[in-house]
Amino acid sequence: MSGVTVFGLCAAAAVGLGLYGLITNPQPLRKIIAFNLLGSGVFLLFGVIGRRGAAAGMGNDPVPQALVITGVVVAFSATALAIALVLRLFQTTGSTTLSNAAPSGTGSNPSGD
Amino acid sequence: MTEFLTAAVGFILAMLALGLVSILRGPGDADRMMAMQLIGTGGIATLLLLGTVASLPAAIDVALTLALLATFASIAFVKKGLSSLDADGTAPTEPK
Amino acid sequence: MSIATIFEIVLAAVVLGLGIWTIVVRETYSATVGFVAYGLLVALIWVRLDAIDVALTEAAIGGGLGGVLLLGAAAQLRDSEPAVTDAAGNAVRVCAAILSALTAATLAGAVLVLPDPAPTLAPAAVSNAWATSLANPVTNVLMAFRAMDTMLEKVVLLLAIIGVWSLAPDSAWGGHPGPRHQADPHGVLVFLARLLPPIGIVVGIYVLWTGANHPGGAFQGGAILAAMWLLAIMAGLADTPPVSSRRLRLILVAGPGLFLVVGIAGLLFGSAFLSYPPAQAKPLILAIEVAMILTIAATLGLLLAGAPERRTGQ
Amino acid sequence: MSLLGDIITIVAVSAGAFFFLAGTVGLLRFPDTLTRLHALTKADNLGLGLVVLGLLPQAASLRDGFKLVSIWLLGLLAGATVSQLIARAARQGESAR
Amino acid sequence: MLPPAPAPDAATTTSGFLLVLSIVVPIAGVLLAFVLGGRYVRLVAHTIIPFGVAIAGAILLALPQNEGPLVYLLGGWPPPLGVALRADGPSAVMLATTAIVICAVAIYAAADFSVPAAETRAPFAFWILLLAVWGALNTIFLGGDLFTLYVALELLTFAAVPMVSLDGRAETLRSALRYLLFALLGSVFYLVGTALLYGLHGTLDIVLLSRRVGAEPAALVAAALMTTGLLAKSALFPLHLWLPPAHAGAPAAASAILSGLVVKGSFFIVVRLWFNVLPGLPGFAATQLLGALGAAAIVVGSMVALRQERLKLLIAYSTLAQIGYLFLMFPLAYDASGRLASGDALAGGLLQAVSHATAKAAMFMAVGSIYAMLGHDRITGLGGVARASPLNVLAFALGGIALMGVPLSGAYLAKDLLLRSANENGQWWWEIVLQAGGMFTAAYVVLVLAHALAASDKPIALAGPTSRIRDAAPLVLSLCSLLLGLVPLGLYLPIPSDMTSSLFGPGILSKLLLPVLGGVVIAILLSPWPHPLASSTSGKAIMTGATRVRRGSLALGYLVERTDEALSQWPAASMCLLLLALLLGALMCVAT
Amino acid sequence: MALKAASRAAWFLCLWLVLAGADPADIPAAAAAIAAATWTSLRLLEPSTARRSVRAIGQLVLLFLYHSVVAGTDVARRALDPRLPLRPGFVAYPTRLSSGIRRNVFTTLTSLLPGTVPTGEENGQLVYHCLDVEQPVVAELAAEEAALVRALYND
Repeated sequence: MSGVTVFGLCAAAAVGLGLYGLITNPQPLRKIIAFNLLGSGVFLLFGVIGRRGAAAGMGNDPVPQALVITGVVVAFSATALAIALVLRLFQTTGSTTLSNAAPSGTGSNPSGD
Repeated sequence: MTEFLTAAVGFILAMLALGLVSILRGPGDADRMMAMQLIGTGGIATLLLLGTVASLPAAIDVALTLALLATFASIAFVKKGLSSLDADGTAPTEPK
Repeated sequence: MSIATIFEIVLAAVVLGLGIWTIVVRETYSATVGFVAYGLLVALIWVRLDAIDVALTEAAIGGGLGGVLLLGAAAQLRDSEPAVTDAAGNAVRVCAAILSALTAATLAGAVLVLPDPAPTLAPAAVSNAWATSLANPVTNVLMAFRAMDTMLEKVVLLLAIIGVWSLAPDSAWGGHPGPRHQADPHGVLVFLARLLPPIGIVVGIYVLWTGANHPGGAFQGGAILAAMWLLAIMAGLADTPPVSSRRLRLILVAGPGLFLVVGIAGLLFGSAFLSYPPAQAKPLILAIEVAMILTIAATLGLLLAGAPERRTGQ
Repeated sequence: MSLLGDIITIVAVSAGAFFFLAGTVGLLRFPDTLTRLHALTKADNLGLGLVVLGLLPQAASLRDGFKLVSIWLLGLLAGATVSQLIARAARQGESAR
Repeated sequence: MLPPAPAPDAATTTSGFLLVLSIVVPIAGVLLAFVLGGRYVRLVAHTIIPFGVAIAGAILLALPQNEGPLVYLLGGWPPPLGVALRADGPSAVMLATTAIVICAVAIYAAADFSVPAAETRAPFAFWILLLAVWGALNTIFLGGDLFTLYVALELLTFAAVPMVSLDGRAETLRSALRYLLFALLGSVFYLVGTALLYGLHGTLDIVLLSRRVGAEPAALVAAALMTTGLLAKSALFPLHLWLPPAHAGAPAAASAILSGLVVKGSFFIVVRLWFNVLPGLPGFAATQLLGALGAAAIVVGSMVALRQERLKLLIAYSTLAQIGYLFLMFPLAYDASGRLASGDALAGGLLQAVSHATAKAAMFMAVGSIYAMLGHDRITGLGGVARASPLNVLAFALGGIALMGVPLSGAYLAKDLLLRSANENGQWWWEIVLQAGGMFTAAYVVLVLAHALAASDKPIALAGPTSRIRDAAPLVLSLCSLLLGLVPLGLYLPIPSDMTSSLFGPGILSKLLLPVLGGVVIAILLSPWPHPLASSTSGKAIMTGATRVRRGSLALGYLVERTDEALSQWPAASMCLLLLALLLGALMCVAT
Repeated sequence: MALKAASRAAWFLCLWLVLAGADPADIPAAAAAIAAATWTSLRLLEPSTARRSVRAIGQLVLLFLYHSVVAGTDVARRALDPRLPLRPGFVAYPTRLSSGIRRNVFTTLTSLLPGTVPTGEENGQLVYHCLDVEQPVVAELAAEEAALVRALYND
């Protein structure tokens, strides 16, 4: 039981870390890494919940496990797409910053474009 | 026996963590590349012990996967991490 | 406190330490290294949680391939690092830390108050295993009980490929993804790239095959195969196929396509969409898994290779 | 038999843990990348080998025993080749610096 | 807890196979188009679309003949182990709407994304993504399992993000990346909630959960996290940082899909969650919070929209406002019993979603044609467009008028329903917001039309050819929205029978004129650009009287725009997300 | 050629048996795995023509195991010694092995020799990094090379 608690706390902490990184890191790549950390925390949460549901001779409920496997694949695809976007952005502009894309910049000064 | 093996896993894991600290600190990239090596050996040892402790024979398969994938990751590290230095004469030819 | 608990605390501390390193370290490259280490070590937690199927997936996709994907980007983006100056201010950091910590604490609280005994579908999954005659309940959930999710997830992979390809420059459309790697033919890298892939192929197919009755499956096997393919590509022994290749596209849709065909056959001739007649369930599922492992290996490999960059001969 | 097996396990795993300790101490104390690489590849590989040796008596079947050994061999192959790649990179990195 | 009754949803209904088909057909199209590639991509899409429309129609026909929802058990496995597809009234309506919009967009985009002999990038991606969006949306409308909905949401995101950057310009890449990252953050939040719900009740099936969920702390946390995640994906203020650049930068056909349909996907899941899974959980305060955010979205979105120089951005910001309008249904559905009732407010909200889907898609397409014709989309340069491209301006006007809430239109009916439930529940303050929402919508439509109808001193240089069929698509779609009130939606949505008769009741003129007049005033007050309105005689009269008021309101608009800009920074928006999740959770906790 | 293919296939069969065990139901998967692996292996690595001696291979394996133990102990001794006895440096070793696979096998084996890590080639000579340059590194390497040639590359 206690192992479940330890890893449950660990999962929550990973979620917190991922969120912090996602908010504060300015580079998109770091955000992607933080997103992966966040996702891994959520998956661990599923794992803990599945572990609590150990029954019928199984150490871990198979349904959450299947959900996590699906989730890991989806998260990987998301990472790949995001990285492809970052790299393409870098190729076309030479920088990867996400900011100053605020579109209202054009609307705020009626004289300029 | 189980206690002994669990303690051994904990010890090796702690060693792994200490090693990682020293490697990740650097200074050079080559040091960081060793991280995968370290995980390759230490992680496999931990997994094997863990599988025996919890009598999960399938943990061996995880160790096997880890062995293959950690190797792959280290190669990617050497290849990509030092592509500017032409490691092993393997710089990619960028189509520019 | 038992030794086991102490061990679990050590494990959680090591993993979290790596997580913290990943978030706070200044250099992106170091953060990536930290994350790969994190991903591979999380597999240990999964073993400890008795979820070997997930441990395999996490080791293969989460840590291995995912890490390499991030690493490749970090290596390419290295030069862009000094340009980034808009780092968050201290006030933002403090606020973000407080909010993240509160969220994490709420989550931890919610997990701790979950009911005991916990609800579970494990008995249902085990007692319905007769329908497929596969002994691995996780595979049963993925391939039978929740087959729809698995099929849709394959479509997600395909869409990721389309999304990545759609970022190609127009001139390179139809060409090969990623740079053409060349390596010293007498180097150690090539040596390993000649030795390891056959071993990896046997292991990958084994992981797929054993997935019917033991932990394993198409994802994990596919990830291993993809790694081996990429190894050969990185060593210059193989090249990525051009994205216009019809054969490649067939492989990329083989998994979801066969899944769909079997599903529709179930709708037309069987009892329901995505139902398998019990007698043929196992061969059908295995056939789908074989198609899927090809699709997954190709997809994961191409996702790592990136957008088409050059025409044949360039 | 099982007692003998247990003794082998305890001795070999302890020895393996010792080599992991030595490897980590080497990583912490050795002055440069290449010397640390020695510590990493040699000590840790031996540590892994000893752990595998120690687990052999506990293996459920002969096949599991073989599996353990082949994982060790795979680890050796990987360690030996990758360490060369890293060494090469490190040497070039040193000369480039 | 309800007694374990023999569930009516635990078996496949006779026409349940239609539900499978409506998901499988677009997905089969995706696979087929991907393999065939080249010249066949568009052909595959155009072949698949009639089938899809027919299936949606068949579901519309089959549903009233069935008692209760259509159900299909995938693989024959009943929940909780298996996954069920279910079509109730709202899902049928959304399916049909999606089919119509996709159809119109496909006709419109046929020329933009025509396929030459050799395969090219943008058409290849566009047609496949179009089908993928469709498949994903149908899964969202039909999915009876929260995790299946998660996969469908991701499918939707993966189909939508590349659409943003189809033309490959740097700024669209940047907006696509922002969109992707923020949407991923949203899905992770949703996923956490799913995990907690599974841990609580051992199932993710919507019907089973609705019987089991009570006011446990973990359920509250799950509800708060899932809702917030979905709000981020629906771009409800203040979580909208990604929407304006993404929707404004995409090609016109893609914008129509993104703005008309994609945001409705996550919105629909919020509705499912709050009305079907946990109607008793949110409580008064949380529903008021959602409504307040909606109201804020209306004000901020509209005010910023009126300050835009580029037409596409204006429409994108107005989408923001109208998304806010959709969320007004939540407080209004909260009735005396302390639960969210599936009554007038639900019907009104969904009707508004349908109206917006059709009208906004039409407007984006019309604007796309105008853009292509002029080579720019500056509002001040629109003079004379009405003569050069009357069909497109008409489509834009009709779409706008439909959204303003004039009689016969779906938005009118929706507003009436919402007003009625506001009246019934004694929440008079939402009546103000509802009226203001209509006026704000009128404001930007009037503003654009005033520019477009103004005579131009120099003839317009046409930058591209026009095509009748292409121009017809938005026109038909906006007509759909305009005449939505005549469709017998009472079969599918809980619309009281006396509502449709009120369409022709007295006071209709005031209901028509009030928003328009209000809109004119707002447009004059808030738009910083030189006005054709202001130069007209009536406009002059107002202007001279109210220069000071206008200066003040312009300053206010500037302030709002700055606020919006600040909130559109990544750290601010993501912290808002966390704050909102915590706040929602706290409010729900207090309520129970 | 066919013989070489068969011998490789036999190796992969062994690997499969170790991984999955001997179960008749596994035959299709095993056949597919072995066929795919053999095909890949033949494509990636052409078979060598040199004769092999089983006895010499056995000796090599024993030597190798012995070396790895000694190497590990050596590193451990140096790491744990408070005086940290290191005299690191590079040593060049002129090998007679042809470049390519043979040299790679040799460097891979010798990377587990005590105190040496191969760091690449310069002017046709292998460059080793040593923990202690005063050890008789070159002599040890020569002995190892002789054992390797006896075992695998005796042509």
